[in-house]
Amino acid sequence: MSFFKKSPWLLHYDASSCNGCDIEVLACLTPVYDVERFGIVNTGNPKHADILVITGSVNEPTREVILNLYNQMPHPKVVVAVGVCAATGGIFRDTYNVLGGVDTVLPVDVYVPGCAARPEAIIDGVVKALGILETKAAALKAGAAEPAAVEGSK
Amino acid sequence: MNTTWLLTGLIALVAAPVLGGLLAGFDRILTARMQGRVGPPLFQPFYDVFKLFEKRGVSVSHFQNFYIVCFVLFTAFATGLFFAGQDLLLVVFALTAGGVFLVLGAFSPNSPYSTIGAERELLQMLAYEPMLLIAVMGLYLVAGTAIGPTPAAPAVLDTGKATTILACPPGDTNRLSASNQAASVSSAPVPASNTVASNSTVAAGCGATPCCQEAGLPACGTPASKTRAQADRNFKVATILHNARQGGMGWRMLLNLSGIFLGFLFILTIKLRKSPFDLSTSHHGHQEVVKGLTTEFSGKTLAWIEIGHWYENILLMGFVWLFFSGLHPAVAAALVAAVYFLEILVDNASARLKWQTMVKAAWIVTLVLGVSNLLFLFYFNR
Amino acid sequence: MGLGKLSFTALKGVFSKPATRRYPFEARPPIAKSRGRIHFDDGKCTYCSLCELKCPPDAIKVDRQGRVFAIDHLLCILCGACVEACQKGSLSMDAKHGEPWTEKQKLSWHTEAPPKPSGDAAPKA
Amino acid sequence: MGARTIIPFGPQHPVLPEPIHLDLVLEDEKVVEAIPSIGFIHRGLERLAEKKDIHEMAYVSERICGICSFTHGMGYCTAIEAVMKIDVPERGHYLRMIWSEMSRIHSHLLWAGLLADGFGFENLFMQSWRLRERILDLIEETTGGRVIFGSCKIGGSRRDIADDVMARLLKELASLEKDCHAITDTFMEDSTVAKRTRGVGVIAPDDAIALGAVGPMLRASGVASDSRSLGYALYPELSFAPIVEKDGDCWARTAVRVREIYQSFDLIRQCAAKMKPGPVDVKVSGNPSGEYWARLEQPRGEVIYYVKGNGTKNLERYRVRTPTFANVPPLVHMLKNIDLADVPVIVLTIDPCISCTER
Repeated sequence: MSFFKKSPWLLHYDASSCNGCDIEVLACLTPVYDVERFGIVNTGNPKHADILVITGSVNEPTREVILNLYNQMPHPKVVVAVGVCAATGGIFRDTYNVLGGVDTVLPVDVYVPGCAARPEAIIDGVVKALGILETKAAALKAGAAEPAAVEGSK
Repeated sequence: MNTTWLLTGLIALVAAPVLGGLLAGFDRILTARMQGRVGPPLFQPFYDVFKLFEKRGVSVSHFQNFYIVCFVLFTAFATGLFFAGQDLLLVVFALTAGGVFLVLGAFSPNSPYSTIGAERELLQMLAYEPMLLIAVMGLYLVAGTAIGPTPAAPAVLDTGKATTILACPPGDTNRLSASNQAASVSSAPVPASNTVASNSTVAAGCGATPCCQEAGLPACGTPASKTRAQADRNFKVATILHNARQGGMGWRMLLNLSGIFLGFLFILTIKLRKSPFDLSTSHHGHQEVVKGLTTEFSGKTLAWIEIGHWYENILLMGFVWLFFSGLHPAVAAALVAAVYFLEILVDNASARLKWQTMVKAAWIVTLVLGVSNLLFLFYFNR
Repeated sequence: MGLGKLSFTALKGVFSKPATRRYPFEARPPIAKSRGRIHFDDGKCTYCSLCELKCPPDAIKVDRQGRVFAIDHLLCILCGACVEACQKGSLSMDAKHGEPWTEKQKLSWHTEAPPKPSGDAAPKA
Repeated sequence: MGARTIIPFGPQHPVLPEPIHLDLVLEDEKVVEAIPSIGFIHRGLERLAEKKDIHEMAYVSERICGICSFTHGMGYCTAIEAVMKIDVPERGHYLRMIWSEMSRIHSHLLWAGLLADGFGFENLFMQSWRLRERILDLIEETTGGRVIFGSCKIGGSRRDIADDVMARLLKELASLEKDCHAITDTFMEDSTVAKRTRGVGVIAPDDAIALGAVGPMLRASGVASDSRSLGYALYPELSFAPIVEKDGDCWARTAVRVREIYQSFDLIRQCAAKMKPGPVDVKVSGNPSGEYWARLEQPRGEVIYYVKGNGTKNLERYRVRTPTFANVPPLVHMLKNIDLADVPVIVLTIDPCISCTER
C-alpha cells in the first residue's frame, strides 16, 4: 500500500510559457477546481515535491533551471508537461530561442494537451501521473536502484 | 508522580500524534470550507506523513536530521510531562528547547531561505516566550496551590458563604474546612484525616480522590504544616487541575486570568503558525522565504517535523484547557474547540504581518494584558 | 479600517456549499462554444489541405495523393482556424477537452484509403 | 549583523508564478539592492512574424501572454488594420471592447489574488480566484476559451455575442459586481492588509514619470494617464475618466486596480447599451505595406505594437513594448532599503507579466 496516490505534492515551474497554462495550473488549486481534494498541495519547494509540473517550452536559460529543480526532487518523482508548448514547443517550436518540449531535457511521464490546457485536463493529467508515481514508488520499495540524476548535455 | 498520572503521560505520548493529526485534518477541512472549497479528506495529514516516510530524503548536512530528532524528542517529552501532570515550567522550557533544536536544524544546511526562516523563528520565540511564562505564572497564582499569606497573619475575608482564606481563589470550597484552623493550618487543601469533619462532603470529596497525592500534595496522614512549604509553591499541572476542579473555581478562574488568557490566545496564533504571524514557516509555501524553516528538509525528516508539530499543537490545546479547567469537562472541551476555531478564523481573515509588527504587538499585548493581569493577581487577589 | 474584514465571508463559507466543481466525479454541463479539441470526421473530408494551410502551428498534415489526414494534438493550439477553413464540415470543435497522454503520438490520426478514385476534386478556395 | 547575504529570488519561487530572477542583496532582512536578471522566457516571438503570415500572427500575438491575451491580439490587429486602412464595423469594435474589459476584470482579479498570496492572505487569494472563475465562465461562453480568447482577427471579430447570451452576461456581471465588494473592501479597509501595503514601495509622481512607469503604476502616483483616452476602438463613445490615486504606494496601486474593476463593469454595460446589430467583420484581402504604432491600454498599462509590412504576406518587423518592461526600472528603484517581506508585495503591485516582457 503506497500513500503516494493520496498525497502527491507538486511543484510548478514555468519554463517559458505564455502564462496561459500557468494560471490554469494555479486555477486548479483554487476553490472551483480545488485539487486539495486529492491531497495535492503546491509546495513551491523541489525538496518536498513528488510531481514536477512544467508549463511552456524549454529554452536555453530555463534548461539549467529545470534540470536543477528535477535533480533536487527526491525519488520517486514524475514529470507532467502541461500544454502543447511543454509537449512539443507548440506554436513557438520554430523560433530561434526554443529548444522544444520538456522531453528534450527530462523524461516526461504525462503530456497534457491544450493551449491553454484546461484545469480539467490538468487534473486528468495529474491523476494519470499518480499511477505512474505509484509504480515508481513500488519499484523503489522493491529495491530497484534510484534512477541517476539527469545530466544536461552542454 | 503516581501510576495514574504516569499512565496518562504515556497514553498522551501515543495519543497526541493521533489527535494532533486529526486536529490538523479538521483544520485543513475547515480552512478549505472558509475559502469556499471542499478540502482534503480528514486523514490527509496522516497520508502526507506516511507518504513522506516512504519518500527518499535529501539532506545537506549530517546534523540536520539529528537536530530534528532532538526537536521531536523534546516536544514529545514536553507533551508527556504535561499530561503526566508534571511541572508546567519544565514543560514550557522543554518545549522551548525543542524549538531551539528546530531552529538549529534549520540553520545547519546554510541555505538562505531556511536561515531566514530560522532567524524568524527565533524572533517568534522572542515574541511569545514572555507571554507563555506569564501564563504559567498566572495559572500558578490562581490555581497552583497558592503563594499563601504568611501563616502568622492570614487575611480573612467574608465571602458571604463562609469564611475563606483570601489567598485561596474565591469559591474554593476546599478551604472551607480549613477555615476552622485558619490561623495555624496551611492554605493547602487539607487532607481528610487532618480535618475536623465539619464539612464532610468536601473533605470526603477530596480525600476520596487520589488527586491529593497525585498532585504531590501532602500525603494523607502527614501533618499538613510539615509539608506545607513544598505544597504551597507548586507549578504542577496536576495541582492546577486539582485545585481548579476540586476547588470548584469554575468561571472565576477564567475571569481572574482574563487578561492572561487573551494574551495567550494572541501568542497561540504565533505558536500554531497561523496567518498574521506565520512568519518562519507556513502551511502553504507561498511566501517570500518559500517554506522558511522547513525548506531544506525532505522525506522522513519532514514527516518527523510534522509529527513534532502535532505534539506541540496538542500540548498547546492542553494548555488552553488549563484555563478552563475549573469548568465541567464538556464545557471546557467545547471552549477549547471554540478557541481552535477562532484561530482558524483569524488565520483566514488576516494577512501575514512583518516580524517587526509581530514582536511589537506581542510585547504590547504581553505588557498590557499579561503583566497587568499578573499585577492584579499579586496585589488584589491575595 | 477594520480587523478581519473577510471573517464574515469565511464564516459564511463554513455554512454554505463550497464553490468547487468536483471534476472527475461530476463534470459540469458542457459549454457549447468551448474549444476543447479538434474533431475530425473522415467521411466528409476531401483532403483539400486548406486546413493545413491555415494552421498556425502546422499541427495538421494532409497528404493529398495518399489521402491521409494527420493532426498532432500535442501541437494544436485550438485556435479553430482549420474549422473555419474547412469547406466540407469534416472538422469541428469538440467542447470536451483532450485526454492526457503518457506517450507522444506524433501523427496520431486517421489514415483513409481512397474509397472512390475520382481524383482530387478538392474545392480550392 | 551587517553581513551581506544574497538571496536568489526566482526563477522558481512560489510567490512568482513566472520566472524572473532577482538577486536580493540583504543585510539581515533589509534589501540593500536588487539585481534583476531576465531572459528566462524569451521565446523569440517577434521573429515568428517572418514565418507566419499576417493572419496567423494574430493567434501568435495572443500568445504573447495568457493573462492579457485579448489585448495583445487586439493591438496587433489594430496596427495591421491601420496599415491596411481597414474599417472595422461598429459592432466588431464594441465586441472587442467588451472582451478587452472582461479580460481586464479577469486580469485584475487574478492579480488581486496573487497579491493576497504575496502578503500571505491565503483566503483572500482563494476568494479572488473564486470570483475570477465566474468571469472566466462568461469568457468561455462567449469566446470558447478560458484564457486565450482567439476572438480577434484582422478586420473585426471572429465571433458574435447573441442577444440572449448578452442579456445573461449582463445579469451575471451585475451579480458578480455585487459579490466583488466583499473582496475589494478587504483590500481597501482591512487593517492587516493596510499594514502590508500602506507606505510600502512609495514612488513619487516625478520619479514615476522619469523612470517611465505606465498604467496603474503611474496612475497610483497621481498622474492621469490612460491610453484608452487616446481613442482607439470606440472608446471615445464611452464616458470614463482615468482612475487616479495620490499616495503612490502599494495600497494606492491596489486601489487603482480595484476601482478599475468597477470601471470595467460600467464600460461593459455602456458598450452593451450602445451596440447595434450589424456585421462584426469585413473581408480582408491583400498584404500590408507601411508601418504603424498602435497604443493600447492593457490591464498592466500602456502597450505599444509596431508593425512594418513590405507588401508580402509576412511582416517585415513586429515589435511590442509591454507595460511590465516599462515598469521594471521603477520596480528596481522601489526595491531598495526595504524589508525582505515587502519584496513580494512590491514586485506584485507592478503586476509583472514577464511573459509579455520577454516574449
